[in-house]
Amino acid sequence: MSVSFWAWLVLLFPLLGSIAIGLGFRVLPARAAGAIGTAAIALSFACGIAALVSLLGDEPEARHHASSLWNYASAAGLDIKLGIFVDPLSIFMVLVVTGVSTLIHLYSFGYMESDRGYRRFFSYLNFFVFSMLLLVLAGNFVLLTVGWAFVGFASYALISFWYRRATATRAGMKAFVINVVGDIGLVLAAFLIFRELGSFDYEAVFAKAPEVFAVNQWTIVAICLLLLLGAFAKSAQLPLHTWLPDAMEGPTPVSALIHAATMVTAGVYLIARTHVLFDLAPTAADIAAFTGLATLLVAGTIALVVTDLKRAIAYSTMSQIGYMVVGVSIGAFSAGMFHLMTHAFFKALLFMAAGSIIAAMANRQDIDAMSGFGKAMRFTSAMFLVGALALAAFPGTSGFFSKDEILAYAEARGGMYLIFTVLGYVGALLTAVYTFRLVFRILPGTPCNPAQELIETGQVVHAEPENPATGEAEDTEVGFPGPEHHIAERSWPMKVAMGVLGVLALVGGLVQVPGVDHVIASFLDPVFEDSPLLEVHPTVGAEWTGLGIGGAISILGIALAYFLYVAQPATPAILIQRLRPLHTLFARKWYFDELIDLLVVRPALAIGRFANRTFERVVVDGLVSGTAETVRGAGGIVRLVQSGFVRSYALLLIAGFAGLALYFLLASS
Amino acid sequence: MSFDAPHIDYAGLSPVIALTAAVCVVLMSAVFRPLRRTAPALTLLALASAAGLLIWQWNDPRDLVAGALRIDDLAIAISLVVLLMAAAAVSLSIREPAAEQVGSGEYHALLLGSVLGMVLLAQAQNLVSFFVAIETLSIPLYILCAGNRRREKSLEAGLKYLIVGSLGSATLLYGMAFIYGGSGSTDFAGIASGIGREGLLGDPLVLIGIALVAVGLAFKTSIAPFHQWTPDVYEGAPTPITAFMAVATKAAAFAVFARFFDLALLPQADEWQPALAVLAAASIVIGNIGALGQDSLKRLLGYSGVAQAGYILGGLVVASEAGVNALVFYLAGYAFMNLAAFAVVVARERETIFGDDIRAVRGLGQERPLLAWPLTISMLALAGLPATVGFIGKLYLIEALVAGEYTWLAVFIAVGTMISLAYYLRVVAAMWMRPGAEAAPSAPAIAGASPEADPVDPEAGRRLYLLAPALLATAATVFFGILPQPLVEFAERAGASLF
Amino acid sequence: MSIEWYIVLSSLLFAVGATGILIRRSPVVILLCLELMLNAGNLALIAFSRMVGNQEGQVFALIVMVVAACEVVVGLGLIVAIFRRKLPLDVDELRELRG
Amino acid sequence: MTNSLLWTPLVFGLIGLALPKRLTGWWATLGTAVTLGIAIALLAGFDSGAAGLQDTVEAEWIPGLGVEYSLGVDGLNVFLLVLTALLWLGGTAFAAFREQERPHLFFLMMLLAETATLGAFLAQDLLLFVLFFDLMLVPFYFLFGAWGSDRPDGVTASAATLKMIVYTLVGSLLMLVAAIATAIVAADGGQITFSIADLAQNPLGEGSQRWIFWFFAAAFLVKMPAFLLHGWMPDAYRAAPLPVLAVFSGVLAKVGAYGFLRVVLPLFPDATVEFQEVVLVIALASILYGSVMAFTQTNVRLVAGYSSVAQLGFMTAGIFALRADGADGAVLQMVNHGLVVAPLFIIVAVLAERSGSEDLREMGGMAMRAPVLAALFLIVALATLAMPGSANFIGEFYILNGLFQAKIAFAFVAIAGVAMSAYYALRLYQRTMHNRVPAGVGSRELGWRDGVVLVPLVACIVGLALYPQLVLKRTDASVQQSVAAATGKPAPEAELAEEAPAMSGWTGYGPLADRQVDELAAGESGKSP
Repeated sequence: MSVSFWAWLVLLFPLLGSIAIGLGFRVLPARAAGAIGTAAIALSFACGIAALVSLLGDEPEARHHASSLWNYASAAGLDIKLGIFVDPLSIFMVLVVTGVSTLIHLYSFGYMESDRGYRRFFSYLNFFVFSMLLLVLAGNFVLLTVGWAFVGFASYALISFWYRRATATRAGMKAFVINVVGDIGLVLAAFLIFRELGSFDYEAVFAKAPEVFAVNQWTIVAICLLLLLGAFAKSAQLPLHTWLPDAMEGPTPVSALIHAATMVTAGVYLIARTHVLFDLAPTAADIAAFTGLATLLVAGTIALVVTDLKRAIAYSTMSQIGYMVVGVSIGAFSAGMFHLMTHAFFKALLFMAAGSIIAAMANRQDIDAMSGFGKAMRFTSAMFLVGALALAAFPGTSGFFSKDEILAYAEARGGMYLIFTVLGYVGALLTAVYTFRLVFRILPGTPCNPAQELIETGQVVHAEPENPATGEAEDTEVGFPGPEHHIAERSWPMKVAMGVLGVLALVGGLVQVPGVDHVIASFLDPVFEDSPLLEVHPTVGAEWTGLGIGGAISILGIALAYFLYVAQPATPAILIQRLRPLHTLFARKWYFDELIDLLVVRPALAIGRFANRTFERVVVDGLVSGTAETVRGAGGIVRLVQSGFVRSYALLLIAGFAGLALYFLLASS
Repeated sequence: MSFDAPHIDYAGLSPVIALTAAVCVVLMSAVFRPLRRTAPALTLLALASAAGLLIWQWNDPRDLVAGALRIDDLAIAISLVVLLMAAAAVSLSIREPAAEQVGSGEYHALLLGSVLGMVLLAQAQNLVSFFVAIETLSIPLYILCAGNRRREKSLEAGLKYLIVGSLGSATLLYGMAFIYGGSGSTDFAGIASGIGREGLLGDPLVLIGIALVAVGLAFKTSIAPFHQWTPDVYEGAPTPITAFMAVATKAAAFAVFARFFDLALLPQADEWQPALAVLAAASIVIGNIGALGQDSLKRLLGYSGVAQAGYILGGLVVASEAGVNALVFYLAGYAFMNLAAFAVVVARERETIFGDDIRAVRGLGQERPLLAWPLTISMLALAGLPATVGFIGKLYLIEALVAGEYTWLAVFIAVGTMISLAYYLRVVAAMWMRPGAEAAPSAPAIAGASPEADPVDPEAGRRLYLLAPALLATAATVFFGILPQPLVEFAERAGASLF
Repeated sequence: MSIEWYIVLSSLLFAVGATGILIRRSPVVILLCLELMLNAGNLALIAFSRMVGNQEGQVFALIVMVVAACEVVVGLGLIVAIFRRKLPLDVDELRELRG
Repeated sequence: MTNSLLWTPLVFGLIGLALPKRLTGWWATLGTAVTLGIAIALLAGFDSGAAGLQDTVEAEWIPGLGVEYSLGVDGLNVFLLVLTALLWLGGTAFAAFREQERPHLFFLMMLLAETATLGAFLAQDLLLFVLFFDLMLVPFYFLFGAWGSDRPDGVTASAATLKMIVYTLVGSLLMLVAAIATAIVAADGGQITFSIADLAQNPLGEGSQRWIFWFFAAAFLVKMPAFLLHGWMPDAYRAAPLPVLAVFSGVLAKVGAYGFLRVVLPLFPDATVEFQEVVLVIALASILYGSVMAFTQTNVRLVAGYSSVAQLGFMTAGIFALRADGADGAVLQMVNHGLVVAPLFIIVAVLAERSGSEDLREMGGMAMRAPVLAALFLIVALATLAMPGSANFIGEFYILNGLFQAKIAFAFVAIAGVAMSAYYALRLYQRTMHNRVPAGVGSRELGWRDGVVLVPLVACIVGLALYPQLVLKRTDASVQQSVAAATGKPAPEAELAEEAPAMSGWTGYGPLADRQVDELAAGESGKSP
């Protein structure tokens, strides 16, 4: 069986699953839907493995296969096939996506159990996985755009999954529209590529680009910037990130899958995929890198102060993606992808644990109200801790190796790129602090009421379901999880999923230990072999020093967090007092929402109002009614002249004759 | 000195003779009691025979009466249109109050007289016969318009028509005098050669003459600004008569209009073409905007008649064979469209107390589809919508105009048509998109229903003598809209006979 | 005596007739004025036939006289009819039909 | 074949008059179904490669006036024919399921309208085209006026309809004059012919092309309607009965766009090139204005109405990119938009039945008990916003690509419309299906009656989304020809190269066709700013 055959199967199963569940929603028993959904993804993971095996079968430089099913839309010189492109990079993504998705499906199998929209949920979730796989396997820019938009839609559908929540629907709309902006960037890039290279096909484009473009030529820079527009919108980089925090309106597994592990990393994948173009446009690459840097810092600062558990994790996601963007933009491709993978593990894990805690809190997400879950939910807490450690890049955990590799590479490139190393470490410190802020707020301390109840009665609190964002009462019709919540301790699927991810989050980093082994790098490098930046290599020594610094910083951060939130719980308040303006800046998320509102939303609405109230009435209708009135008025005159006086008729007759005669005399003379 | 009687071409004169005889016979029929009721039948017989005789002369053009008349396909075509309308008028006049008041015999005799005048006018190619014919057709009409003596409006219409009409003929006569003076001849050929020979192209005498004649003819064809009698007379006159004059008078007058200008005054074309074009444009605009918001259907049709006259005049303006073809074609089509409309108006007049007010046709769609369809289709046709003879007619005219480099006039026709939709479709809307208007008991308040209102005949809409003309005309309108070729050839023969 | 004078006279007659129609309100008088205009035409015709030197004009004039007579008859008939309906003999009063 | 396609509906309609009231609807549906069958047969027998006309019918009609009865099928109209037949089947069936007053007249008019529309698409004689183009209005005048709904604010259906008719005839009557002028000027003294093919052989002089072009453009732009000429649209759309509106907005608007491709480009090439920018500006204005209006409306019909103003703007822009790809996209988009907007209006009708209102503010939460309806609506909505993966996306992609390669600045403006469309389409869906249910809104599942109508249409959308090539493959050849007629060259790269300076500020140098890439690459390799 060829690689592409397996790849097509990878695509096929989730699609089938989604369709089957979607069409069978009336007949399928709830559980079955979940089982089908999970099985479909598991199967596609298996096919992914098969594809990997057969890919490893052939020579490293021959490890790319294109295959197409049918002619999608080819006319007038455009040639768009329904084709996929399989190489280590896409297989890597396929494995990460399908692997994590399988676990998250498993988790949802338990977590969403009591949800009225259970089948709809799995149908959407499968569709999402299909779209994501389409995105990573697409063989040309058009199909890429299709996958790109599909994941955008899937994320919309899942964000506003509980569609009776005004907040949820609004968040969904926001996410969708911003993503469409990204799609447009992608489409324009495609047009420009076609205009210059006459093709949309990856292979053709990447083959021709170096011949056609001079380095940093305007066109190629423009192309890359347009690509970045798409990448940033999808990966929640500044300034197109505002949708991600709001996206937390969706059910927690969604946040884990789409808004942490897979979709939001699509931008990283895009940059890595089109690295050929970025190599030709260093300027664009640097812009990307700096945006990533800015994002990772800004997001880190915000994460320091937000009190909503899921939003806090969301900001940390932004910041981690910042690292990845920096990585792939400065040329640390394999490092970036490595971090992408480990991040998928520990961030998904964190969300799962958070979901379990939130469920125990009767859907309240405010960390100020949480404490003492360490005793109440041991397993969940343990997993949360593992995730946190990995995120904080605690020595030995997966995050530890992946993050530092990026920074080490930046250091190795030297020059301007040292900034990334330095500020990257600053970011790392922030990460450690805010991560363990969450840990120390939630796990230790005197149990809050829900936790207390859990310990004493073993009962999960019952509370009237209400929207955590607005506090308005929910109607549970659409399947807002009813009173009987689901916590990892009570549901084996959640437990299994979290367990596996926990292990991965801990040891997942060991696949690539400097000087020891470099599985990821050696697997991915064939893809990037043509890139000049591949020559740059941090020495093993440098990497270990980097690791040392990284480890130290993370421990320092954790200690700091401990000091702030456990040893001296009063200090944060004092700091807030001292640094009031800074705190508000962070708390208001650097005013990005307000800015966009001011620059885009309000003007658009104003124009709309003008068009509606003024222009349409005055000009457009005026055009019609004005003419009509004029004609009618003229008619009035005619009828006035038609006075009924026979003598006036005679007069007009004679006058008419006079006029005619006069004309004749003038005309002839 | 020997004297030999001039040769008389009886064959050529036969239609005229037939009609003349018919006038007398029908008039006599009124005198002898037993024949009282036969007048309509006799009239139809006369019209039929005249038509037959005309068709017999088809495609055999020649001069009659020492060139005073010319029987050619143009004359015959126009005469046939006239006869058709006359026959329709007879059928519509059955049970018509006016006919009963004037006396059936006299009424039909007058009608025939007018027809005779028109047939003559269509053949006239000499100023004398021209003038005589015009008077022969007008004077009976004056009387017929005033026919419904019980209705004040009818009398008023008659008097107005008489006064303004005579004024028209007077100007016409005076113009003829000048032209005669200028060219020294009364028959068209002579005039043409006379003007040409004596280099009188710029002669003020002749020019004023032309102006005067143009006015006279424009008046008869109700071209603006000489149209003002039209709406009033159309409204006031008994409806069958209105139906008759609306088309027949126009047809005959346009025939001689064409003959006179395209034959006698061809040398002068460059002078009169623009003038007539302006007149045409004026009547298109005035007619159409005047018709907006008219509640009396007859008045509405009167104004629309003015506009249509404007369109038709376009065919004359270009002074080309194609133009005359278009003119004849449009007149023929116009006959069908108008006939259908008027037949329905007559029916509703007798059925309801609303007279010819637009309320009379409210909700006709449900109540009387057989009446609603003719009116609908004739309205659409007058508006020049496709699949009706009206569309082809406009197409024909526009083609002639563009070919004759009068594209701007063609655009005027287009714009005029646009405006006309506003009132034609208003009638359609009344029929299909409004519930029927309930007959208010306060009859006097309603237009056309004065105390001495004509008796209401609730079954009128089902009478064959009203339905048949309506349906036949509608059928013709649609048929020639879809398969116009026969009518086109008919028109082409007519046009060919002039050039 | 040259032709111009005839023309001038006839046109004067014509103008008088026309003016009469415009200023007088009695239908009877208006009929008279119409006669005047027709006769102006006759005069012109005869004068021209004299000038041109053929008889067509004169024949024409004779016919016109007949026609004129018919018109007057019809006109008077109408006036009588109106009078019998007790309507005012004033053309300005007759304006049921307008607009 | 062609003949039967054209006349079947009318024949059925006339026979229907003789049937009892309750049967007429079904009879009419049968008629449209048969028509669709013929149309599909036509499509099946269609030869993709050929650019020229197929299944032509030539017959004398009015030789006296040089008018011929000539019909023909080619890539430009073959799918529009199928679309027409399909939508009419849908609309008629939907109407047949519901009680109609005066059914005889209603269905007669429906079928007459279908014949007229098919005629406009089939006509290969300029005058025949004009004739059908005008004829289309008559039945819709009756349908809108007599079965439409008067508005509370006093605008009666007949008044709104009158406005529409007069307004749209403004254009088409001028078009009549223009058409005749075209033939006469072309004939100049010789035998007049209106055959589009013959007229295309000897184009007119610059001067006459100018005004004739605008007379035609007026007719087509009003019909679409385009920006500033859409004054008739809001009233008419609010008055029209929905099943009728579905076919009206689904098909008739396209006749305008189609007219540009069929008549204007081949017959008035010089004027087309000369006024390219002007028309493009109008098109862009339509796109932006339509979109802005669409997302500020609260009346569901108007959202759809203004969105189609924007969509038609896209098509016009695609055609006047004067590149094969743009025009291909335009044709594809005509089909897509028809497929999308008709179900949209049917859904609107369904929603209105449930909420008793057509105001977005009074709707919501209907997805709750109507998952199927919601799903269908969602597909339609996504197609409306040209979601990548839908055929509409391919359509817009082709259009914008054409525009991008031809006039890059315009493309950047036009693409803003895409973002807005995402917002208004999704807003339409959300406001009706999501959020809380307002009082008095019943959330009922789609009845099988409406399902029977809706599902096949949506199925077509999905099918076309999977394989837009179906359309592109068949239209391409003819479109290439039509565009080449205007630009005078098969693929207008050269023309683009001339425009390179205009864009060089943006890209550094003019665009290339892929064959040019290589030799240029040789020269380019050293070049860098």
